[in-house]
Amino acid sequence: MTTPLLDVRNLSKTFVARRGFMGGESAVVHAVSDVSFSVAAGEAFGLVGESGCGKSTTGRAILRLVEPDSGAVLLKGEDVLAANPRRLRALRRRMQIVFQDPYSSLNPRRTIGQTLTEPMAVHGLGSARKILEAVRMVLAEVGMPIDAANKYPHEFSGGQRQRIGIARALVLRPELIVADEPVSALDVSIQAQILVLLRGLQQRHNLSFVLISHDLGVVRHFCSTVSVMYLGRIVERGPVPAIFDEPLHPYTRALRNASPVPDPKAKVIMGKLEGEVASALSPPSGCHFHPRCPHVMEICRGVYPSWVQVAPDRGVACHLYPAGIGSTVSAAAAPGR
Amino acid sequence: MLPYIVKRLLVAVPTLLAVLTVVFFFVRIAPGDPAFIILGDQASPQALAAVRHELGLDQPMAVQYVDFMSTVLKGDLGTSLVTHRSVWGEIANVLPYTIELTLSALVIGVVIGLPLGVAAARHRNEALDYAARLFSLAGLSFPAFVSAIMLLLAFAIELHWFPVISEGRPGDPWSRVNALVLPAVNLGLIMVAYVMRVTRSSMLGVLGEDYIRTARSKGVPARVVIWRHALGNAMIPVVTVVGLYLGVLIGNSVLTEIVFNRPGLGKLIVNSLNQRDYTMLEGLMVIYAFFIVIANLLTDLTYGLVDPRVSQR
Amino acid sequence: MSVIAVATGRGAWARLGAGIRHHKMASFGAGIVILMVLSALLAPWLAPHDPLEQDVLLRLASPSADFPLGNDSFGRDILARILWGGRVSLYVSTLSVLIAIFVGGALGILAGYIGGLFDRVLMAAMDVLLSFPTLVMGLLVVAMMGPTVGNLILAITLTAVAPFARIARAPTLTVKERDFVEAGRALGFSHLRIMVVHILPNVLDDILVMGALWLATAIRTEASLSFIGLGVRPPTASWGGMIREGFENILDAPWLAIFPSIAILVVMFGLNMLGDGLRDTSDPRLRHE
Amino acid sequence: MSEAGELPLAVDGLTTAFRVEGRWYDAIRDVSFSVARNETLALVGESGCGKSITALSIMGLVPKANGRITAGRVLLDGRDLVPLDETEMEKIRGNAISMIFQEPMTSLNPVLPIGFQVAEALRYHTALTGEAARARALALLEHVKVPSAARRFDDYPHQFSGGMRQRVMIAIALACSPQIILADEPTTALDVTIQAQVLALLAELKSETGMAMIFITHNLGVVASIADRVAVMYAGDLIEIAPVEELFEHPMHPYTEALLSSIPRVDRDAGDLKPIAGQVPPITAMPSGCRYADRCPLRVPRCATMPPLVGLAVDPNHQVRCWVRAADESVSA
Repeated sequence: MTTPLLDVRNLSKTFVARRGFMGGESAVVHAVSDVSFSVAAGEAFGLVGESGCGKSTTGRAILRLVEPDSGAVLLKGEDVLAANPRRLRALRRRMQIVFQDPYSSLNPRRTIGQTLTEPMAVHGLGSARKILEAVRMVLAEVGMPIDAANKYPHEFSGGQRQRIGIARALVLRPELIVADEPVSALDVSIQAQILVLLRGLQQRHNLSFVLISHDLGVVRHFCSTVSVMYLGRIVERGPVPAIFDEPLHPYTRALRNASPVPDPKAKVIMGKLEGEVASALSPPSGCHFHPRCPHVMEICRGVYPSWVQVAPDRGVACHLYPAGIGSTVSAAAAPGR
Repeated sequence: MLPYIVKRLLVAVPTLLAVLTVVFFFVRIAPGDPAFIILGDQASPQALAAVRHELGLDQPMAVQYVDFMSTVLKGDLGTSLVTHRSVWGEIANVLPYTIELTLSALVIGVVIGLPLGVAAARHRNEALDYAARLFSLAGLSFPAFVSAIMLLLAFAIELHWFPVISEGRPGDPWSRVNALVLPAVNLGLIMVAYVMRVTRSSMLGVLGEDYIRTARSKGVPARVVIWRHALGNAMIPVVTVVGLYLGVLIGNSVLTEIVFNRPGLGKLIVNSLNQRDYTMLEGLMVIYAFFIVIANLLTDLTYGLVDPRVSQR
Repeated sequence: MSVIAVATGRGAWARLGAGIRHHKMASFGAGIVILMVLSALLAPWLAPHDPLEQDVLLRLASPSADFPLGNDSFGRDILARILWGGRVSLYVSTLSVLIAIFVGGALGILAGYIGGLFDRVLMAAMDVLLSFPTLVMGLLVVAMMGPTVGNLILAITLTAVAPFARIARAPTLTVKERDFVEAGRALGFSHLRIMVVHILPNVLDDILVMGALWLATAIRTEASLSFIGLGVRPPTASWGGMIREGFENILDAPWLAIFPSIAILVVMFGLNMLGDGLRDTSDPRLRHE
Repeated sequence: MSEAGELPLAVDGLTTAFRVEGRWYDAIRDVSFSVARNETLALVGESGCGKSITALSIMGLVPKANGRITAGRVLLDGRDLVPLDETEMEKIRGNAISMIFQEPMTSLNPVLPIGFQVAEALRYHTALTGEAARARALALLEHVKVPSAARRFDDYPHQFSGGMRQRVMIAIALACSPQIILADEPTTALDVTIQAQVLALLAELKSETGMAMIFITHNLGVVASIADRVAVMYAGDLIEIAPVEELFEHPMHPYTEALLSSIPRVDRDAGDLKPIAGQVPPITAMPSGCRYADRCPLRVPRCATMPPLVGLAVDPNHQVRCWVRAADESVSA
């Protein structure tokens, strides 16, 4: 098997939530626990879940914007987490991030031109003329006029700013882009524009994406493989149509049923899933989902289900799927595809 | 609320210790030999050494430090180098004057400034608002001694409404109140300006918040929206500013006491400075810092009262 | 010439300048401040007499054609002394505020950006500094170290560092949470670059507004110290010292105290109007009047 | 149009203007619709289309400093609310009409206990006071399924999750059994599983009480789930209004049509999304005619004048504001 572009192995990150000034009591939040997946070159991988499930922390940990506690992130076999500052700088040219909020993602005090030239200048990528040419190209690529370079972020709409944010991520010509809810702050018609833009870039440059989203529709449209996260852990992973058409994990099913579809004949199955997402400060024992699960069994309360590979490209962590269905493998060793 | 109070108290202790440490070193790194200053330049070396010994200045710094901290923490501020009376006794004599002055200024500031700020915010960009803003600009601009001189000139010297020396006669409560009026008004008006401006801007911010719209959408009368829903939230920055302003208030009280020739910590500190009364200065700094630490503590506790998010974490 | 090449950063100064011009109160305040600066700088040419020249015959003389603001108890020209006194005020306050902006601003940004223990220790130290009333601290420094201009500057700077550290730290905390800072890290920018190029310009507005207001506070502190008798040494003219002298003769010659008081008030109003106006124009909540 | 006295709420020709840099611009113009008892009308459109301004205009909560209703009527049981003064509106708000807002995190007062905030609505509109108001408020919180409501009655908003806060908001809105509830993006800030719960709760409460609901949202999936009828807005104009199934099956306005085909759907394989090119014009530069004309593939010269909202021949309940489409299908243009 060839090395995947990105290989995430057993990634874990805990935060210590301090309370009060001197830090009296402190509590540990398991933001990400034992997360593993891999992304091939040119693949769009989706990470889906509700707020607080750890999907954003996972995305940031890949880029080492937060330092994970344990695990490994391999970019074409090179460990990002072990890289020294010099190597890390070099690695960062190869992976970039696009943010959700087009307003906070651009420095209001810098022109678009400054924002786009700065990364290249810092990495010493060529002469002023070369940099200029690159900026011109990247602006054209995201569908912005060249005179945008002279303007400030506040002169643009949310959709245009998102294009500029994408241009900034592209300017170093990365191989991987982590897109953290890239369209959820935008209007429906603008969402579609940005998704079409991203799809075009992916195909043109054979870019890999880790797309983080709470919107199943966006993931289904953009991704080929998806992992579903709940309270810091991946509960199900597989190819896109299959996961949404025949979800295995009760949580995936609930998420799918609750996701509204623009068709009055397919109404949201409302209110079936009782209770709220538990606090990551005190996740329920056993399977974190068991207090809300319609199929809860005795074992679910005590034991976290192990990862079950139900098909070569599909796995789930749920006691409903005993190890007999597929070949049980550890999450770490599970191949991404 | 109780754990919050305990926590804040525990935080105040190290601050106080650090403040005492600063006081100790501050007085000791200043150039000039206290013994020299006390005895004058004609003094014999033996006499100087005797005084140094008496003051403990011949001890190593660490010993002096431990000595200083332990006596101060026992509540003993030492004896004045000049009058040879107890520092605490001297301070206690004039302390009530300063306390009644600053407290009445605080009351004037809050009682007038708060409603004025609310009214200015409600009537934004109307005549009342402009008048209030002009007043607050004036309050910010007047150095306390300039306004004090003007008040003195107008109401004591020209109109004879109030005494020129604001001490009051002992055993005559009315004369003491009469003597307090001008100095308190002087400090109070400046305080009004600060409280008014922060209340106004804080109210303007709060009035745009979603929960104000919620209150209006459920038909709560405008008056109640302002005083219960808006002011409750607008108080948070007001408390901060009042707390921070106490340092300025104490400084202004020094100037006010000088102009009105009023007994108090201000006159005491100026006299001690002129006489190089080091132990007295140390004592005064300890008392001032102690007040500010207490004031900060009260500010924090007020936060807890005003904002449930602070006390119930 | 490419459009990108000519793209220049619209600096905080230009932005504030535009804000001032569009704000009546701010431009009025700025006008007063400019006049004050000019009159102080040009004092040697503007003053009709030597500020130190004594004339016993003119002792406490009331205003006259030759001495439009009268004479003090040594017969010196009050107008000349006010003009020269402005130089001292301006010099002491500007220098101390600039140092405080530099030191306090840097500490505040560092504390906010680094966070954690460093932040807590630094801010606790600032709290200790703030535990001494501003004027009392100034009094002590000057009294202990001696009333020189250098010590005056030191005293005022010491009182201003902690407030500037606080004012710089607060917006740093919000700005560093914004995605463009994270984007900078993802792009491999150094922490220094992020602080100087990306955070500083976004907190500079707050610092400059505070700077204008603190300039007023510094002038007031300097005048207060002089009034108490701990300012620049006589016979050098200072507004606070002149008022002190006027206060001693308040019954005989009230103008002695009144004219320098007016000078201080005009400057105070000017600076506070400028600072308030700047705050209005830089606070997005108040911008849309 | 709707001249029915029985209709709890009818909006007729409503136009609200906002001041931008000293000049007044129509943020919504000539908006007309009505809503019947036990009916949910969804008001749908993208940000800036005027759906929230419509709601605030109905509530009389347009900020006076820079906004005003310049034309039209808001009829509550036949009584026009537009000319009423603040004191009279206070009696109606939270009583006959109440509103739920988008942001559960900021819409509750952080320094007041939630129980108090629920009881407050009762205090000003009913004779209930003290213990009775408290008991009723507690019953309301239990009704909207706030778990252990009695114990949490005196808790503060920051101690609740977003979903729970939105339930508290719903309890406040329901307190005085309003005839109409205006829900402005009530589930947008919530996670989908919580959104489903809140939608279920709203639907249940509506059928229980028979109140009318105006549900404002940008999410067509939510519309499909909860609405009986749908009104689509674009740039301040109401451009199409139809029963929910009719609208999704036969969208008539080119904008509605384009919007429906630009949604990435979870129930279908990735087809090609068809984004709408261009952007909504800014409020300061609105065309005087059809405001969608710039982005519309069907544009004809006549679009430079504002089209009327007309019913279609096939279904008089389906109205559209488009010269091209209405001419094809309408009874009379």
